[in-house]
Amino acid sequence: MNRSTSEPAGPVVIEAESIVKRFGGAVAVNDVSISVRAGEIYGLVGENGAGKSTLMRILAGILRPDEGEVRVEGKALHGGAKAALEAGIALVHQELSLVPEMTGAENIMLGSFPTTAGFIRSADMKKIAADAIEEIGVQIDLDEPIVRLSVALRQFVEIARAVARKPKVLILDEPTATLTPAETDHLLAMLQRLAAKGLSIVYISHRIPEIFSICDRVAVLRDGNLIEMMDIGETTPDDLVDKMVGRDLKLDLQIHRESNPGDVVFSARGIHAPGVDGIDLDVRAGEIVGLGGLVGAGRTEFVRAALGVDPKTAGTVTVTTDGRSTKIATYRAAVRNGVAYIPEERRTDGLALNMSVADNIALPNRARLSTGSVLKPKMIAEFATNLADSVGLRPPDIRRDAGEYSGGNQQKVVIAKWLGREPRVIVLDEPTRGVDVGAKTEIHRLIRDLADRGAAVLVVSSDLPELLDLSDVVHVIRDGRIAGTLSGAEADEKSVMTLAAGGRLVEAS
Amino acid sequence: SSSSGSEESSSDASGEYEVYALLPQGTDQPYGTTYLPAMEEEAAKNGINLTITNSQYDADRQASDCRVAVAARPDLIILWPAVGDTVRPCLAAAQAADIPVTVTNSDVNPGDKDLTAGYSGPDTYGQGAASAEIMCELAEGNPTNILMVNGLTGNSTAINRRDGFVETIEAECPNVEILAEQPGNWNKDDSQTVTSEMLTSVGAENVDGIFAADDTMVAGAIDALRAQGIDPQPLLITSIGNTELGNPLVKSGDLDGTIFQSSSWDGQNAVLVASQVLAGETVEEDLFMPSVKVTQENADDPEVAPEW
Amino acid sequence: MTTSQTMSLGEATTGFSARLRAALGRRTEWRAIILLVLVVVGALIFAPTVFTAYQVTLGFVALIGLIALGLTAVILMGELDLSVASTLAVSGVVMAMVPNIFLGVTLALLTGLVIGAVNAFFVVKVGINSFIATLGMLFALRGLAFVLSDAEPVPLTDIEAGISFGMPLIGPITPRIVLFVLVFIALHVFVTRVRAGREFYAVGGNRQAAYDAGIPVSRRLFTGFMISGFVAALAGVINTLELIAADPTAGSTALLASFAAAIIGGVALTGGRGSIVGTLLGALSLGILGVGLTLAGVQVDIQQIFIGSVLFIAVITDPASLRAAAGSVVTFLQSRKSQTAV
Amino acid sequence: MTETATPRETPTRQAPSETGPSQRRAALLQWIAERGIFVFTALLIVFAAIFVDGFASTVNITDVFHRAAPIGIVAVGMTFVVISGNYLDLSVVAQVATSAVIFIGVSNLYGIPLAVGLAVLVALLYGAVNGVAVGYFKANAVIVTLATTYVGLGLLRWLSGGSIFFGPPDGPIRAMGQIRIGPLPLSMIVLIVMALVLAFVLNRTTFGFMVRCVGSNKEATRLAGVSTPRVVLGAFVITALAAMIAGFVLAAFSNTAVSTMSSGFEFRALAAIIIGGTSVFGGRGSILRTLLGVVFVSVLTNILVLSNISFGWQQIAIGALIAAAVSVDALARRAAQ
Ligand SMILES: Nc1ncnc2c1ncn2[C@@H]1O[C@H](COP(=O)(O)OP(=O)(O)OP(=O)(O)O)[C@@H](O)[C@H]1O
Ligand SMILES: Nc1ncnc2c1ncn2[C@@H]1O[C@H](COP(=O)(O)OP(=O)(O)OP(=O)(O)O)[C@@H](O)[C@H]1O
Ligand SMILES: [Mg+2]
Ligand SMILES: [Mg+2]
Repeated sequence: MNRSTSEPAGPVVIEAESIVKRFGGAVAVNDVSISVRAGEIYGLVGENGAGKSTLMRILAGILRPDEGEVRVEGKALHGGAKAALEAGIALVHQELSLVPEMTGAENIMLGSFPTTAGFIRSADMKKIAADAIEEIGVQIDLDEPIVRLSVALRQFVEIARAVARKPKVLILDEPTATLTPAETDHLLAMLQRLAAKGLSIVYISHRIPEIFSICDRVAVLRDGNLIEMMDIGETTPDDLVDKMVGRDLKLDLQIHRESNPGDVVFSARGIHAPGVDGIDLDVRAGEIVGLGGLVGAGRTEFVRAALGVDPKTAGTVTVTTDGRSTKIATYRAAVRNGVAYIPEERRTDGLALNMSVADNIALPNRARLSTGSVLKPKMIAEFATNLADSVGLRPPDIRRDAGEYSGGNQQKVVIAKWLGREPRVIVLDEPTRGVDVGAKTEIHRLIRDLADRGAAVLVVSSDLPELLDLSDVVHVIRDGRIAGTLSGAEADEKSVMTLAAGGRLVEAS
Repeated sequence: SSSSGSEESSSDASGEYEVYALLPQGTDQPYGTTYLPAMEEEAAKNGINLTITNSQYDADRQASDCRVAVAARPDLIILWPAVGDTVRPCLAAAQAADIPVTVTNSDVNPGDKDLTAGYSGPDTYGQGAASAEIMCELAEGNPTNILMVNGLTGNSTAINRRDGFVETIEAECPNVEILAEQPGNWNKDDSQTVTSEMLTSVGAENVDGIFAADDTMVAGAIDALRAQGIDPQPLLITSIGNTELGNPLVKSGDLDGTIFQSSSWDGQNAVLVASQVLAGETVEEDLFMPSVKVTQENADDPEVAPEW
Repeated sequence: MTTSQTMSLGEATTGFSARLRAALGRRTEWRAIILLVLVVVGALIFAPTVFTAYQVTLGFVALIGLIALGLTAVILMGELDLSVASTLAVSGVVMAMVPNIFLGVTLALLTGLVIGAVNAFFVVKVGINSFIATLGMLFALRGLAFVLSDAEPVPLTDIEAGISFGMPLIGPITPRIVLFVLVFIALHVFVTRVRAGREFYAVGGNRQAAYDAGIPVSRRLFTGFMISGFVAALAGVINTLELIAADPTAGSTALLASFAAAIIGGVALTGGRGSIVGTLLGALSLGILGVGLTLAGVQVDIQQIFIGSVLFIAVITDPASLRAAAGSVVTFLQSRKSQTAV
Repeated sequence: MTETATPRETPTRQAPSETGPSQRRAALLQWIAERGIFVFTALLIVFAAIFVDGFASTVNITDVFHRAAPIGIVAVGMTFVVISGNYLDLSVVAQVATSAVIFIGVSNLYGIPLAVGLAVLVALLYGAVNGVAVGYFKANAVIVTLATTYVGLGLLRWLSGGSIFFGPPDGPIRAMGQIRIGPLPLSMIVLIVMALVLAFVLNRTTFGFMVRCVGSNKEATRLAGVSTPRVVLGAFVITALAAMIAGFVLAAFSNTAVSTMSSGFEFRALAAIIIGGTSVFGGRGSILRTLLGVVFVSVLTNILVLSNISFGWQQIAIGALIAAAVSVDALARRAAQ
């Protein structure tokens, strides 16, 4: 599907000029100008937090830039999301942006119900929605409420919504993050069809092969700055990654750790739960076990069921410390027996954002920070300061609210609060999602340190280099089962992806 | 037997009357607690089958109760208006359905009297007036400054008692001046607090008397005086009720006068008037509960023995 | 290249009965329907007069249901309006104070709209949680009703208009019932067929998504609070007309009863779920229960115990609640097992 | 009502906020929001002391205390429910009245110890029913406590027959109500002790800490190994015990008890908590602030009564105050972002 031949350049449809966007003190987008031509697919790449989504939200009128201007066909865009929609800009959000109780048809037509004198023409609505899903080539029961649809279908409903608007510019922010390879192929083919009809597409993805598969041009953002804009033919995947990262990152990451695993500490047998179909897995003291697989494979579900965070339908988990084995039936029992869990959703599940860092750190450690259930504030402050130091929190002010910290530092706080318990088993789900490179390196160091001190570490990560780099053993999960196990030496991106995708790979260039 | 011949009441034994009593309170208020047994006892004696509703002083709710009652086609409706100004539609509906209505406890507006078949009960306005008369007598024409503690804001008994008191004072002894008034919500503790505050606001030394709209509140007002180190004895204090809380205060002389209100009389006579109407007798006059003034002299009389 | 143009993701619902089951499964009104059936059966056994006196029952349903209908508009958007009872009182007083009845009605309804707009202003523009903003209004408006009326009932100038308003139009149908039905139909059509109303579900279900899709969220919230204010004012007008006087203490039982009707009807306080029909069913069951208990001669205290219990059972038998409780029980049992097992 | 482009001007829940206006205004609002209640209470008291005749007298201070004590005791207890993220406990109305009626009614028949014992049992029952339904069944607190209010008041009126109960004029309950230390009536001492104890519980014990954590982020707290339903249950039990004590205090003060004596307590206590600055979203708040909120409302009402302002205007003032207090808070929070 590689578009080797450059299409004749159409007129510029949308352009953003000198866009600046700040959040508080931080600059998310710094003086970025881009322009997209009719009929082209414009790739946008960059690390987590580079400012891609922010820039796109500005294009779609959802955020107002602090400086600069967006123009559609030469006309400056004012008046928010609605005006942008009317001007022909449709955005498919990175996070699903659907109303759970409304039907597929209604979600597709959200904000643009066809009306006569205010009344919805439901036949027309269904017709337009049906046309849109036909256009993107999927089958969806449009009368079902969204809550009853699978994640992939929801993603296509989002896309159908954008398409139904008959936009001039279609922006997709990581649309394939939740799709299987087959679904991804389908989507990419569809986008190429749309572009061929003259639609301009802005396409964001972390999956480099996809970029090379469909994009005509690609722009690289780093730390809010536009680093480079190239025709796809002018670059290579390696080059692109270098530009995204800005330095030779591999050197930082490839720290090989001497591991000599001890006895099995964490042992899961026959775990069944919604989305998990019988997983057995052991983690030894001092060992880092990685869980790979595609998004939606059931890794999070497995981890949560095994630890008792969510109910499981069958299976047992045993934690062995100091020669004593304990069956773990509930999450609280797991915590009591030295398990630490760092959840995927940091902001909603990991931290009390409007409480101080000290309070967040104190929460799982409250027993040791109190006598007879009376807290000891001095001890808490000391304890929290030490832990904040040890994870390299910046700024190291434990009295600040956790919510005031950047994503990476928040993740450090989540890790710090568990470090205090000196966990024997630590489970981390996507430990560096949304974390910048510097913090990522430090978090990796912390994870290795834990293992070196004898903890059994289980890491779930969709970030392949991270997974390969950290893990002594990688289990690849597919459809709620272990599809294969690779030792640290034999695991590489290709082998993991092969297992994850059930033998089918996204076509790479 | 049943004059309106409803299907429901036809199953009852002969000689029984179906009567709805639409009340705004029941056993949720102290007054109703003694009113109801007397009413029920009298009804049993007269072969009356009572259905009692309680609208909790919500006029809408009572209007709805009234519609229920009219629809049930009883032989008679006894009405205790929740809000006097709002009962005309209920009366009209009953008349349209040929159901006589007698009124108890607080009367309907004069303009609505033609729609009712009789009234028995205290004269709430008259009680306020009677309490004012005691106050006037005690003041003996001297300039007298008093505080007033009202009932629950917006409540019709509270309004009538206040109007009766204020208008009588204005007419008969303008030498009595009301320095301040606040609601005591029929509660002893609320009354005690607002009385104490009013004493502060107008200056305790300027206060010569207190009127409170019921005995519970006057007990709070007297406590407020005591708490400020003021002897209630020389002050002119009147209220309404002669309840078990108020009567000892009258005897001790702290409370100079109150107006006896017999809740059992009220409940009993509500049924008596109703049965007269049912028997075809016309009730000419309103049957007022005697607004007996209770002072230290007659506080022990059995006919004013406190009931609640 | 992709070979097929269309791909199937997960099985689509096929077959009539499967579709019907799916359609029924997503209704939110089941709790109200079950309760209604129980109440109707109970009433048939213990107080059959409820049905012979159906105009009364209807009237009572209209009494507690009207405000609930307006409230539903706000709750669907995930907000609350605690000020409805006070709004009812203020608008009634405003109406009775104006000698001309048409002017009075107009002013009263306008008052409701203004109150709704003020509530919305606090919620939308100032950014206060609606629970608190309308709590402030609950106090302030009640105070205003007392101040305007001098804390006494205000008799209507045109008493005859009021009396005739209370009379049935055709058969047992009084204007109150007609207005209630009209409001029901209007709101039902509004939230199911009219774009702005349908978008209430989006505002309550996923506000960010609603905003991103270009739905004017602020305007929808203003509309919702103004509907609630307007309907409460309408209830005030109806009460004032029927009672020929405005009572500044009015509505004391209305707030909690109307909340109960909406909740029993399956309207979720978190927004986005529920229907006007559900509220109607909730009001019907509570109304029949209330009238039935009254006709059966049950005193008010016991009625309250009944209604409170029904509400309590309704709220803890929500499927999510049962799941949560079952989860706790399982956890408890498992924790006992794990203590004994090792 | 113009459509606005920025989420700042829309009530979106998760919408990212724009940068605030001038830093100085933001800082001022922030300062007011954080310390406003202290400043406003102080200003109000100074104002009243200077301009309102009789305000500063010992007798009047005692009256302010009488206004503050019962509501305050309920409010400091209910602060736990609010901080735990469950809005309020409507059923305090029923709880206070039930406790008062039991305290006097049962004392008259069987003596004080039995009355207190029964009241404690009833309070625990209220706390358990509300707490289990809200904590373990995850039912909405507003609806649950509305239901228990209905049932509770219904039962109280049915069982007590709605009578007014009063203790013997020279009985021990009356004597209790008369105790005072300097200008401080016993009720105020109870309030102060309760506030100190509960402030300690909230700020310095692991339970209080968990209440704050649950209110701030329930799921994160659960994932830290805390049984969150148990914490919610504890918050409701504390509220119920506080309401029980408020019932005792109310009954002792007037030596009477009746089922209607606590009407309006639920919203008045909530108003005090909110005016104090405790967030209705949970997580943020303090007992001291609630105490100040109660003092503020009591002083304000006292001033209005001293000035012979009618009841209607008193209500308007309190409503306006709630609006003002939360508006400042909301504006400050937004400016801070
Ligand atoms: N609402 C917000 N408030 C504060 N900071 C924000 C907000 N939204 C984004 N940011 C910050 O702006 C920067 C850019 O974020 P953005 O979401 O645009 O990154 P991205 O390139 O889309 O990353 P990803 O690949 O993870 O989606 C990040 O540092 C992020 O933390
Ligand atoms: N029984 C089920 N029915 C429907 N959908 C399910 C079921 N079980 C799981 N899913 C969906 O499949 C997905 C499994 O996702 P899960 O988070 O476990 O995957 P993951 O491999 O951890 O991915 P991620 O990297 O995003 O964490 C979930 O999004 C869930 O909605
Ligand atoms: Mg992004
Ligand atoms: Mg996951």
